[in-house]
Amino acid sequence: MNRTTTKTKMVPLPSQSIIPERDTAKTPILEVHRLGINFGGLVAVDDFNIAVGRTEICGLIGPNGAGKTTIFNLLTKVYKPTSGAILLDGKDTSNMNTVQINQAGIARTFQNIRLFPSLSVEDNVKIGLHNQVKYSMISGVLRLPVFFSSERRARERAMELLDIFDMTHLASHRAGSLPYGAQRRLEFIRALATNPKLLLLDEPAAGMNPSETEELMSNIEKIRDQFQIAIMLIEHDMRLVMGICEGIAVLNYGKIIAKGTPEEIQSNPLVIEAYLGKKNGRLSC
Amino acid sequence: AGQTTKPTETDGPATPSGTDTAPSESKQDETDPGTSTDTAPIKLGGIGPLTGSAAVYGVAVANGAKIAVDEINALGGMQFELNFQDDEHDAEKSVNAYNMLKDWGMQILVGTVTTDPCIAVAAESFSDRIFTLTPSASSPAVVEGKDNVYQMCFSDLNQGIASAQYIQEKGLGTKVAIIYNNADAYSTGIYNKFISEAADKNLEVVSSTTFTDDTANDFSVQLMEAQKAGADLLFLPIYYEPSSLILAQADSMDYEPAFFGVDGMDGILTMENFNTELAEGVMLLTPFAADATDDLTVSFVAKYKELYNEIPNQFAADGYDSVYAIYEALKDSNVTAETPANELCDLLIGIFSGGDFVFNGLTGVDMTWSETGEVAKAPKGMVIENGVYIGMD
Amino acid sequence: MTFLSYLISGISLGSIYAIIALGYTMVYGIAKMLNFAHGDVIMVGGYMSFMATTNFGWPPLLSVLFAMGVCTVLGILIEQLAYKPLRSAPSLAVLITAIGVSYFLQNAALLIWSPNPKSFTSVVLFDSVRLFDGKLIISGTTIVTIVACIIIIVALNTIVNKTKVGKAMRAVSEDKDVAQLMGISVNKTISITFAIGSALAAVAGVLLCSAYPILMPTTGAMPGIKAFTAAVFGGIGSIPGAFLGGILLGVIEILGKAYISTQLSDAIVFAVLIIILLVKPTGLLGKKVLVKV
Amino acid sequence: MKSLKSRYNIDNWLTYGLVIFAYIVMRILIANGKVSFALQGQLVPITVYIVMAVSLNLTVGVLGELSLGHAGFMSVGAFSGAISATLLELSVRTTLPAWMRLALAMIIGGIVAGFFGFLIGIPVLRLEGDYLAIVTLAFGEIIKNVINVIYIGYDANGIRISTESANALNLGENGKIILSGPMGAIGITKISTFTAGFILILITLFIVLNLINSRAGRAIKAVRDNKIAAESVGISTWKYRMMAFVTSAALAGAAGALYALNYSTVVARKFDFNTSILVLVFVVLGRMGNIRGSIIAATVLTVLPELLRTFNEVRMLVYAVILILVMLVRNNTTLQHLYQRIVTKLRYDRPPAEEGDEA
Amino acid sequence: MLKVNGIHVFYGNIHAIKDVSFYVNEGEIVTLIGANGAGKSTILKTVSGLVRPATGTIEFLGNNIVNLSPHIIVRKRLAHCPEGRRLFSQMSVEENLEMGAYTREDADIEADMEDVFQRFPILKERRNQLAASLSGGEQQMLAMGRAMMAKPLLLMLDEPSMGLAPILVEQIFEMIAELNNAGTTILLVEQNAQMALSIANRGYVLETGSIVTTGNCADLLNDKRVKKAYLGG
Ligand SMILES: Nc1ncnc2c1ncn2[C@@H]1O[C@H](COP(=O)(O)OP(=O)(O)OP(=O)(O)O)[C@@H](O)[C@H]1O
Ligand SMILES: Nc1ncnc2c1ncn2[C@@H]1O[C@H](COP(=O)(O)OP(=O)(O)OP(=O)(O)O)[C@@H](O)[C@H]1O
Ligand SMILES: [Mg+2]
Ligand SMILES: [Mg+2]
Repeated sequence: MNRTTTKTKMVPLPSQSIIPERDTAKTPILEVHRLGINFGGLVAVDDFNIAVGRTEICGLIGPNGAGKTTIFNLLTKVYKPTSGAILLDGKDTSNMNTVQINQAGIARTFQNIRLFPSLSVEDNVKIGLHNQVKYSMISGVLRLPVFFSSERRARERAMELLDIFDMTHLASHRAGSLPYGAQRRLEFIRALATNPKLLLLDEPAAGMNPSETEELMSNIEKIRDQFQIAIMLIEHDMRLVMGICEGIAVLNYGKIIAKGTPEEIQSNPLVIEAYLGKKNGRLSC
Repeated sequence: AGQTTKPTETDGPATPSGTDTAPSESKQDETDPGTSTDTAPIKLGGIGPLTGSAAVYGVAVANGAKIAVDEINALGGMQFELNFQDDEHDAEKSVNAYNMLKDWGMQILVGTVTTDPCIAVAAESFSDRIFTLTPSASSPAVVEGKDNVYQMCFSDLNQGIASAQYIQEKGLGTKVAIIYNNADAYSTGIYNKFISEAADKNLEVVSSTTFTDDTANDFSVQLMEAQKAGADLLFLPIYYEPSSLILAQADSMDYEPAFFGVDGMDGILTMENFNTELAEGVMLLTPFAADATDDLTVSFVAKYKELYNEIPNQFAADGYDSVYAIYEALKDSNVTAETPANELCDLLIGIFSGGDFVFNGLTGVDMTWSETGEVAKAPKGMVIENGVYIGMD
Repeated sequence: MTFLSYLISGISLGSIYAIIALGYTMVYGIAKMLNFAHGDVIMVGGYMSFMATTNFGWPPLLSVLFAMGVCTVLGILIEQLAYKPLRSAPSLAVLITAIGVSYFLQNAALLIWSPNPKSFTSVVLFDSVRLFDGKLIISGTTIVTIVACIIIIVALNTIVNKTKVGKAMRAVSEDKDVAQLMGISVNKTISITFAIGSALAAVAGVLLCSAYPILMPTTGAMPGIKAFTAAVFGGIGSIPGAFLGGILLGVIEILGKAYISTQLSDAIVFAVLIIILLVKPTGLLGKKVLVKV
Repeated sequence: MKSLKSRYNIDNWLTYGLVIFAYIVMRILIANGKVSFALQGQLVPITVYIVMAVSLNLTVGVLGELSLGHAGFMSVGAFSGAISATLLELSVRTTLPAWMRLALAMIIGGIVAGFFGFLIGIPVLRLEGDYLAIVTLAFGEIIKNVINVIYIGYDANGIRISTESANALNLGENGKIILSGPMGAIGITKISTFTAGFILILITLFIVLNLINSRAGRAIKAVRDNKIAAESVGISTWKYRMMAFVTSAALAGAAGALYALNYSTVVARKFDFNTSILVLVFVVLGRMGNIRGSIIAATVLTVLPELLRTFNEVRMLVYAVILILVMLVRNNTTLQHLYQRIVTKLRYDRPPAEEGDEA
Repeated sequence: MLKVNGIHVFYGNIHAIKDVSFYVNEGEIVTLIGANGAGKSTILKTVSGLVRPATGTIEFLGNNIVNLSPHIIVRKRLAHCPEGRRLFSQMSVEENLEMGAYTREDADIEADMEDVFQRFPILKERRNQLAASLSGGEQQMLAMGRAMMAKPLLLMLDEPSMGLAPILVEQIFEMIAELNNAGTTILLVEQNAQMALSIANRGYVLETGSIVTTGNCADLLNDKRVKKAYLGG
């Protein structure tokens, strides 16, 4: 397997875990090595290295336009990287497409919400379960017993998942008619339904008020514990980031400018200068 | 019998009261409601495209037939009622129209105008035993295997053969190029026959090119091919609309072969605003010419112009003749509006193929019909000179 | 030389497709609707010019202006009556209404002008250009058509990119709601679009009939579809693309006929179209719509 | 709240019920001689158009891609069905009963059209939106153009094919021309029946409704709603787009075979762009994605032009006006607003004392 | 300046706004707060004419603007910066800003654009890029800039701080206050209720389509219910 598709010269893979001591025993779920992409002349991401532990919650923050969403797009193969390697569970992903990446264990949400707006909330989740509850098209059309048992299982599972966010009562609503905040939560559930090993959340708290955000925080932690998955999130709400992330990487102009624990990040002058601003710096959360 | 909702008929007076029962063509009310029998008209159905891209043919047939019916009715004696329905040049719609006419009580069918709808309808009228005379559907497949279906126009076979013969006998050209419509049964039919006949006659065909209704705009390639092949005669077994374009384009290319057309070419001179100089010297085989000087044609053309403000083409004449042929055939019998369609059918078959039924009309003299349903009439060779047809013999 | 004359034929035919496609693209790019009635507005334009020259005896140029005037009014009328009420309906609903309008125009023309074809007198007054001792002939109509196309391209590009109304058009084509929030009258903008599109249809109609001088109620239907194909082929919404698409369509059609088969010319054209779209999935000059993930 | 599941079910049974009911009523009326020839003659085409509309709805409504070449698949099915039915009649020694020939012809028509659906799906599904639409249109035109130059005949030596002319087939004694270029398939024995059409509708409904309400159907709808999101949850957009496309094509093919065998002749010209558009009109009028709507719209719009025969030459003009008006009324927002206004007036124009009363 | 009286709004048969009345005086900053789905965005859409109320009146500067088209309402200098950015994604940054000034005829447009670029330097860097290629936060800045370009009398902002980096959130609120000082009346919808209430004069609290509390900001900030529901523990 070709582990290094970097165009630059080969460099030994350093231990990039944000909290190295946590995961020394096992390989990290995600290792990203010298990732980079250009759009025309614009270097959106450059020399990006990170490793995420198996049940780690880590944060990716940085000023607007720093390249955070672009990194998610690279991880999920929406964009092809100009350079660098992405290892999922120790395996090279360079030949995978978006669909295969999901099947291999990465699920995501989108900064600009992308639901299936004309379908019901329940169906949105069931679509997330597509590769979890399988039966063939023929059994579906012929309504073989496997259809009924699988559909029942899918429904039960969908309801369980919706229950995490207290959304079961919305199951039959059209996803597109949900208010903004509920749409975010639904997207989260849908991603979770694909049974990922690594969940990428792009601004999950956008459009939520502080108390809703708090609820979300506890849910994220609950999900991590319950599903034993790693979560990487992008967020501008510092209360959330500092509250639940175990490790944080700060990006500016496509480059990592700082990595560390919430405490370290909050007091990092570079970060305060570029991102947090004086008021938010050191603001206890 | 309960009343069903069915489409009500259109032309002319409503159906005689009392006959409007459950539809079945053999079911004729025995009780005469009291109207005098000699005024109850025989119901002629007509089918053809009145809308859509082929409307020009259907409308002409309908108009011609209407004139004939009015004339006949004015004579007193036998009366006709014509109900002409649109089929949009589509087999499905044609069969629908046919069924609707059956509900109306049609006894004889004048139709349908175009070939493939006619094949579909003829199959129906064959099994229903309704006599069918098509004014203008010229493919042999229309009459094939159906004893009740007759044609008023030349069959494509005839035209193909006659054209080849005519060209060869008169020495009109040595190298022939052909442009035909390969999406059109009429055109392809004539072409195929012409080709095989030309081979027999040692007529050299140097180029055959085609077009379809969708590409009937630009003929430069076809004309250049013909020109390159050195063709001195261009055979155009097609209708007059594309022909007019071909003439114009050939003119702009300075290509001046002899042009030879078939009956579909008729109408070119009467196209509004057409520059007849382009058609100077064009030869065609056609049974009808609007500027012929015989009384029948003169009066028909005058009447047509008065009513429709246009000069009739061959299709109008075919429609007119079809109605008259039926009239002539029935004139001496004592059929009435009560005669069932199947009886009329047998009677008319007997007359048409009986051997001594001869019909003179706008589209030919001394026409007779074979048992297969094909008409026998002499094609007239015409040439256009100074914007009018001149007989070639 | 033969090839060259075929090529010129192709360009002649293509220029006609192109000029129709320009009007198509105009409406299509802005109102985001497939105006299947466009071909029939072309037909009306043809009849108007025909009536003006043949029946009223007006000079050709005046007849063109007359046709443009009538078609503009017709276009606005159609838009107001048939499309405007459907502003918030799904775009396919408008497409169906456009088909209804197309049926309507064709059948109305059938009743007004009868199904009999009319022979059109070209409005182009100057003669064809003959090169190489008349071996190559470029017709006056072709020259006029191409010149007209170029003028239209420049004019449309200026309108769409440089003027305020053009900006409004682009805004409306992207997001009607937000365009309104910017103070743009969506109805007025779309009406203007249709007015321009219909005026172009009139020009196209006159040139179509000048090049292929026959006029029937169905005259616009097939060229309309071909032009639509050309517009997509060139890249949806791209004005130069529509021109290029039209020209290429014509050239492929003629060369296909000349070198492969006259019987299968349409099949060839469409097969080439499919192949080119496979290589360039957004048409010749179409930009891929950027979607931010 | 009633679960969506049961709502789907009720909805589906309503659709089946409607079709079965209509069939039974027609049968009874026919048995009592109360149906005009005109309507009787339209029964088979109506069933054909219903199947066409329902199958196109799968592409347009459920998959969300505009297809302008659905008649092309109908054409493929019509000609392969007609040819195989005629060949079966001519060649099989022990004559098959008509219904069996019809069934086989429809199956063959379906399979061949489905295969073409797959072939054309390969380029089509790489494209999007109007570019996709134009390729379907192109496909329909290609089929039309190609069938016009194919000649097929059958004689003692078997099947003969030519692309030149019927003569070039060189058929021997008793040879029969089956497909004759622009003349189309000729000499078809009419074997289509209303009952066959009814059964085909039921099968179509069974396939389409069950497909829509299953895992695959959900995936198809997901692809329609948001391709990027669908891929992000591990759904192969290619696979499900193809599935919908091929199913839709195959059903259109079966309908085409039924159609062809209802007339003694069928020509390629019939299955042109206009027919594709006609079927699209059914789908849009019946509302995209709404199967029952497609059925009703197909029926009404097939019968309508016949009912309008009273209007004579202005018939198609009236048809156009009705079509436009129906579209306008169906999508009229003012009417919807008016309705809401009345409802609130009734509820809130009473004395001001009203508090959160509804549950 | 703006007076909304007894409006009801329906989406199909969902009754989203139930008998809502409120007003905004000239020179004020008024904020609407409420949970997801309370109907805040719907109210703004109703005022700007994108959604029509079933009943009720809306007066702007003394004229009834109910049932007027949005573009007419905007020309009365009432601007709405909608939820979810809604940029013209296939136009460049600069063109988007120009669209914001569509109704204006004056000569200051250039200067105002410079002003926007000054506030959001990143936009200046991206001025020729398509809006679709911008990052979420950049889009948010552009949306805000576009609304400012209209120079309205009343500016309605729907969650202007969403997706912005903390440093910019501060800046946005400062800007809002500045705009207000310069004479623009503001109707603000924000999830960041703390911030919103800290710069606003008055606030309305919305719950499932109805107004449940109102008052000046200091009072609301201290209201227990508001604290619990919207400000977080
Ligand atoms: N397809 C593209 N083409 C050109 N530029 C792009 C494209 N996608 C992103 N960019 C640019 O890359 C930069 C990084 O964008 P990205 O969306 O990753 O930012 P982000 O860190 O997620 O910011 P935010 O917090 O505002 O969402 C931005 O400046 C953006 O303009
Ligand atoms: N287009 C729509 N169709 C149907 N229902 C809708 C639509 N838009 C909004 N709704 C419903 O109207 C109600 C109010 O929604 P609105 O978007 O105004 O809430 P909001 O207060 O802005 O919420 P958020 O804080 O999430 O933005 C919600 O119940 C929502 O489901
Ligand atoms: Mg982002
Ligand atoms: Mg909102």
